Amino acid sequence: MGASPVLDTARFDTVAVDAINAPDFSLAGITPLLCVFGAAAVGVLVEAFAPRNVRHPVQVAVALAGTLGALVACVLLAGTREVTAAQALAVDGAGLFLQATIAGLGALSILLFAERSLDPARSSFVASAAVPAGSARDRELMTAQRVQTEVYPLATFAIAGMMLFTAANDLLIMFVALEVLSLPLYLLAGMARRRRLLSQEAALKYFLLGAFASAFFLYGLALVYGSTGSVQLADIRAAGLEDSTSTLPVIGLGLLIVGLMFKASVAPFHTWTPDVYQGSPTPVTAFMAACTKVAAFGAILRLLYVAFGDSEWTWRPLVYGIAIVSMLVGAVLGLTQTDVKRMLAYSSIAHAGFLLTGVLGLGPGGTGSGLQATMFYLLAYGISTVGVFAVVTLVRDGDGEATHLSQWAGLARRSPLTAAIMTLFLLALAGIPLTSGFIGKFTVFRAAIEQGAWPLVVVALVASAIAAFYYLKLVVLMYFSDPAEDGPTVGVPGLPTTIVLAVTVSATLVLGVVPGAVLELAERAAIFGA
Amino acid sequence: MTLTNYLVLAAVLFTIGAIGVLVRRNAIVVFMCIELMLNSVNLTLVTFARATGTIDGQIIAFFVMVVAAAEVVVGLAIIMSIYRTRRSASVDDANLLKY
Amino acid sequence: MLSNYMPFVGLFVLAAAFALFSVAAAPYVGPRRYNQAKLEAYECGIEPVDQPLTGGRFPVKFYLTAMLFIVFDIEIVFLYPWAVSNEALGVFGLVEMAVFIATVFIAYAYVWRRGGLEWD
Amino acid sequence: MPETLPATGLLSASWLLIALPLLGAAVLLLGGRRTDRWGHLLATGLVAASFVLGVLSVVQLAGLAEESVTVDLFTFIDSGSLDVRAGLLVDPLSAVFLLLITGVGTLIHVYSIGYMAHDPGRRRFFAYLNLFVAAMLVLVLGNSYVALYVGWEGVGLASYLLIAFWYTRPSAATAAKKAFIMNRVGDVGLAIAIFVMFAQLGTTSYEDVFGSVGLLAGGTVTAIGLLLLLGACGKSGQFPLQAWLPDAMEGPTPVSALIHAATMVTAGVYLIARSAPVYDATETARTVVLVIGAVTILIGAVIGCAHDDIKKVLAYSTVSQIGYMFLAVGLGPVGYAAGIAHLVTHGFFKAGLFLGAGSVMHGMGDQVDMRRFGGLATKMKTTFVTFGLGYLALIGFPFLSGYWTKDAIIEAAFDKGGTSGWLLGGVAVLGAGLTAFYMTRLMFMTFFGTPRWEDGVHPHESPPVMTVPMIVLAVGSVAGGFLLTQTFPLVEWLEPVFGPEAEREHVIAPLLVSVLVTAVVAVGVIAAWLLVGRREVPVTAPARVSPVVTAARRNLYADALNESVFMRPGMWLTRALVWVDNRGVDGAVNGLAAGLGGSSSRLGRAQTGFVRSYALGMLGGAVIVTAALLAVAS
Repeated sequence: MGASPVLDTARFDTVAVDAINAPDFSLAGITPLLCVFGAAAVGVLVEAFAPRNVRHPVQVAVALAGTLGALVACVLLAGTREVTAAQALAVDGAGLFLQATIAGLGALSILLFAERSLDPARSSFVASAAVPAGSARDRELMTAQRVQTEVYPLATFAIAGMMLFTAANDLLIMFVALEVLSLPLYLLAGMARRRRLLSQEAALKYFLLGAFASAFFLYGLALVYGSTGSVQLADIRAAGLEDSTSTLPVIGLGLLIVGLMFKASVAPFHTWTPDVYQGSPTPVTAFMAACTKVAAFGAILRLLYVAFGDSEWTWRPLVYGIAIVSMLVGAVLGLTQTDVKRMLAYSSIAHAGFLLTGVLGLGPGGTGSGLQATMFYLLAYGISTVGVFAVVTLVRDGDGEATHLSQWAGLARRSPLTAAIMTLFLLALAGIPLTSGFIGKFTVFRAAIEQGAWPLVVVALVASAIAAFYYLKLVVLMYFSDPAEDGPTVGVPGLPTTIVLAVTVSATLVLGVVPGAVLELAERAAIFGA
Repeated sequence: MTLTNYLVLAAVLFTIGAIGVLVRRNAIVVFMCIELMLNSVNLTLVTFARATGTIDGQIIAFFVMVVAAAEVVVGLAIIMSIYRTRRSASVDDANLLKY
Repeated sequence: MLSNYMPFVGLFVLAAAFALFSVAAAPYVGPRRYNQAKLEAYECGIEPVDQPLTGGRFPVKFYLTAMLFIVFDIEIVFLYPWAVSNEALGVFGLVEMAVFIATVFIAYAYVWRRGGLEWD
Repeated sequence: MPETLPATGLLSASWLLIALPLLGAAVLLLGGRRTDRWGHLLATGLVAASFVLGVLSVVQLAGLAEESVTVDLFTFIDSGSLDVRAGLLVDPLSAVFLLLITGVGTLIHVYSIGYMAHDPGRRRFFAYLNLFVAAMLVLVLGNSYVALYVGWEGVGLASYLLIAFWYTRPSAATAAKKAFIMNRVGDVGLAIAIFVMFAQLGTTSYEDVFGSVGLLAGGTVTAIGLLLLLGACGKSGQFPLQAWLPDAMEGPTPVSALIHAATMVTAGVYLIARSAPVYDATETARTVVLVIGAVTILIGAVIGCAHDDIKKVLAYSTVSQIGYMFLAVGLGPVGYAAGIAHLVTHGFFKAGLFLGAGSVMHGMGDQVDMRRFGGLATKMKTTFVTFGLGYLALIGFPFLSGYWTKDAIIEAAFDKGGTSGWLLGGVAVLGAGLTAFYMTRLMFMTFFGTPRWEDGVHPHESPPVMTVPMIVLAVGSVAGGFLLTQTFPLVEWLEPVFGPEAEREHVIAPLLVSVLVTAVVAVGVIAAWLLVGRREVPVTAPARVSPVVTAARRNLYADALNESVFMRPGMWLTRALVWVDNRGVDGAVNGLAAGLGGSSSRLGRAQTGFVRSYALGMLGGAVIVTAALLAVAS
């Protein structure tokens, strides 16, 4: 577009009339999305009409049915490649793989939400978020066994938004999905039963910064729309960046990247991450850390490779730099953390950098193994992350979860099994061989090297080494320190958490020892577009 | 009549909004600044819709309004709950989580 | 052409002059006998208090109602474009809108059942 | 390498061999105190099951046409150009180790039931033993150097844990650290060798490496050979990395028997024998193996003469005997089978000797000083007889195990021909004489003469659960050599791995060698009788002795050497760096850690907790991102 667009009323009117047509619609292709959105809507109705005493089991069942149904639907759809809903949604290998990942990890998170035997008050969520923290009513509710069931529809909506995010073939849908996934998360972040001040603060920070980032994304959308005349990724690609002498689409791309990187907690847009991860209820932290990351990277990959795939030399150097900053910030800042959840937040920032390494492993025209490597990494990282936060929910003292590192000293002596499981996840996050993390790192690094990005991989290796230090510090603390006298106890998990731990432990090991099948699956699924 | 003026106005509004987020302390005002940013984008969108002769921009503006409304609901709920606990809506007072 | 409207201008000027005169003259011509009741904002009806009952804050109900209004009001925005291009969209559009309204209705049902529409 | 077949039948379940002991370790470690009562029985049962399965597998293997099968366990990574598979290789060589490890392992588990009966850490002990067996099986059954390395580190870990089993004793903790660090030196060599292979050949599986070893430059092969040798020396306690092994005797005696005598320390021999095609291609590396073997024979034997601690004498004997095995495998095709045969018989008699020593200690209140023994022959008859048979087997008493296997090595050394042949043969014969001397000395000081027991010690025979394994091992010590060299020659069994037995010219007639060795052994025995057996043994070691004895008592100054070569410069370097640090230069000692920690806290200050400063950061980031994109695009 030129610098001074001129109004042309006649053209505007004719185009406007022609543009309105009933879109093609493939219901089959969006079954996974319908499953989850349907479950969310049913969840709202259950909240409205079901009696209080049956709500909890019903809500859990509905949410699980929705997410697992979506998982099954994704599996059944494997191999489908189409673009539907007026070019707004892409049903393709990469999208389905990531949707299945989100649905699966979402189901695990729902199970963590549903855990009722760890907290004496039978839930990690506040009974009534509207009651001011610290008031008499709040203290009364603290011990009452009333449970919050609205978290399930909220989480289901978030999962649906995340799945839509990875399938969006249109910037508008991407924006709507971004909000659909974010808004419930803002609320969930503030719903902790204990330490409510921290939880509310986390929600406030997440909300304000998230809305701020959405505004950037939206402005980027507007600029790209203004310069290309469309928000559909295919049209944007066709318009291209190089043809245009205008700076408009470039600025637009930059702002879109800012919005997405914020969700993926990539430095320098990571500042919210430690605070929010620490303050949120731990099951919600697990959910955000695992699922949001997958969704955000799904969108990043789609934006960069589908919409701007022809002009990758514009954004490649930038992503290169951001990846380095993110890895180093995550690794170095994690060193001095004293809170387990905060430490894991920095770990998440470092992992975002590693994932960007994989994003750069995708060559011109979608060649190279970057896409499948990134998808595998997301799966492996998501599973370990849900697992590691599940362990965090187990270690408790009288005040709820004991997240200060010093409280973890000598944990192996109190509960060898818990310490062993935690160690496994930490090793996986550190990328030690025979865990899923190693294969993940290995594949993304290899993909990057194949594209000639070996300096990036060198930095990544240094960052891994630094980050390994704080993971191992916790391992050493658990095994070789004397437990404190008034240290925390390790709760006996109920069925839901037990299932989560069993699934995540076995998946971490299986993906580390026999990753062949999943790597192959990722390789076959590594396709964008129809 | 050129549409550049509208775009410049929108950009100025966006910047004012962004600066407002940085300098204001009251959470409600910060949030209103964010809404200002969203609305400046709406202005940009309809301007571009005019400029490119497509209606997408106008439709997107509708979507943005809906999303903004939903965001208002969620945001005010969060700010309300924290205000009732702390008796303060200052974002600088919410500073327990750091380093 | 414009002269046809001159009487209106004259009326405005007269009205404004009368209003200004009344306000300006009243303090000088009227008797001044104040009592407590005369200083109240309203001379009859409910006795106002210094602060709102809840200590400087509005009841949350105002806020809730305002929000519900915004959300449901905004949904209407989508009905207009559909109504305009109903013919072009045909049955597909109708079904789509029915689904949309059903979805909004779910939210409505939730608000209703959870007491969001009751003032007390 | 011979053709390998995919596994069929029982052999395809070879992974069970490893999985069973691993399961035991997992159950015992994770099960916690719940398994205290029956854990040791489970552990023993699982190793025994593994042994039975091993025997059946080997029987099946013997029946196959191609005596080498691979079991594809799983494809670790198979994407694009990279194809990493993990699998097991069951061939005659690994079969020998399989039987040795599980067989001796089972016996030692049984013995430990008695030995550790009253130890509060019994469960932990058995868990570690099971872990060790599993790791050792990975080491010998893996079909690639990477698998070997995994097992290699696994046994290292198990060994470390077991040496430090009584970690409350400072000496045990120190010994464990010493073992760990000296092993690391060797492991680094092995790891680099594997990297070199992978970098040069793109593979680490035995089959592919050996198939393409001819394509490598001579220097590269030599480098690989020497690096592998460094790894082997570390694990097997060979010169110059021998010092950790005697200290490792701080661990419980069954550990010394299983790990530090029969199995783990022979992993170095396995590594070199397995890498035969590499060494076949590099004469230089092979010569270094020979030299190290010969030097270690003498060092071990000389130091063994001077120690009074029964377990240390046996430990140095082990060092020396492994020197024989290195010598044998260093000789090339003529020696491989002989080396492995000696390894197996040594596994029997040395394990038996250690168990006997454990039995003596058990009866003497954990005393290890031989000057405090004496006259035990009548008090502990079973121990005496089994220990005596092991002793005779070790010194090479005619027609017992050592006679057959050690003589074969000495013969092969002479047959190398030339000056080097005479030199190596001479060293080997001298070593045999020294062995006879120190072992006879040990026998006299322990079982004969007048009792020199400490007050309150009442020697008694150990329970059957301990003596039965000793008897079994004694039988093996007596008959093993004959069986492996005459009845079922190991040379023929190993032919698929090492090729047919090499034709060789005998420099000296085998019979003559036999007579010569026996004569030298006799001299050693008589010397020991003259110097020790017929005199009264003083309770405290005489202080005024020749410099040779002093040197031997000080382990030929190996520790001093370590101290001056590694520790002193290390400390000097540290001090220098501290000085540099103190001078204010960005410290190099704690520089990295402190630097990272410091920058971490400094950067962490940016995380102020204020929403508005976060927003500022994001806005700044957005500006930079956009500016960067514009800079690139224009």
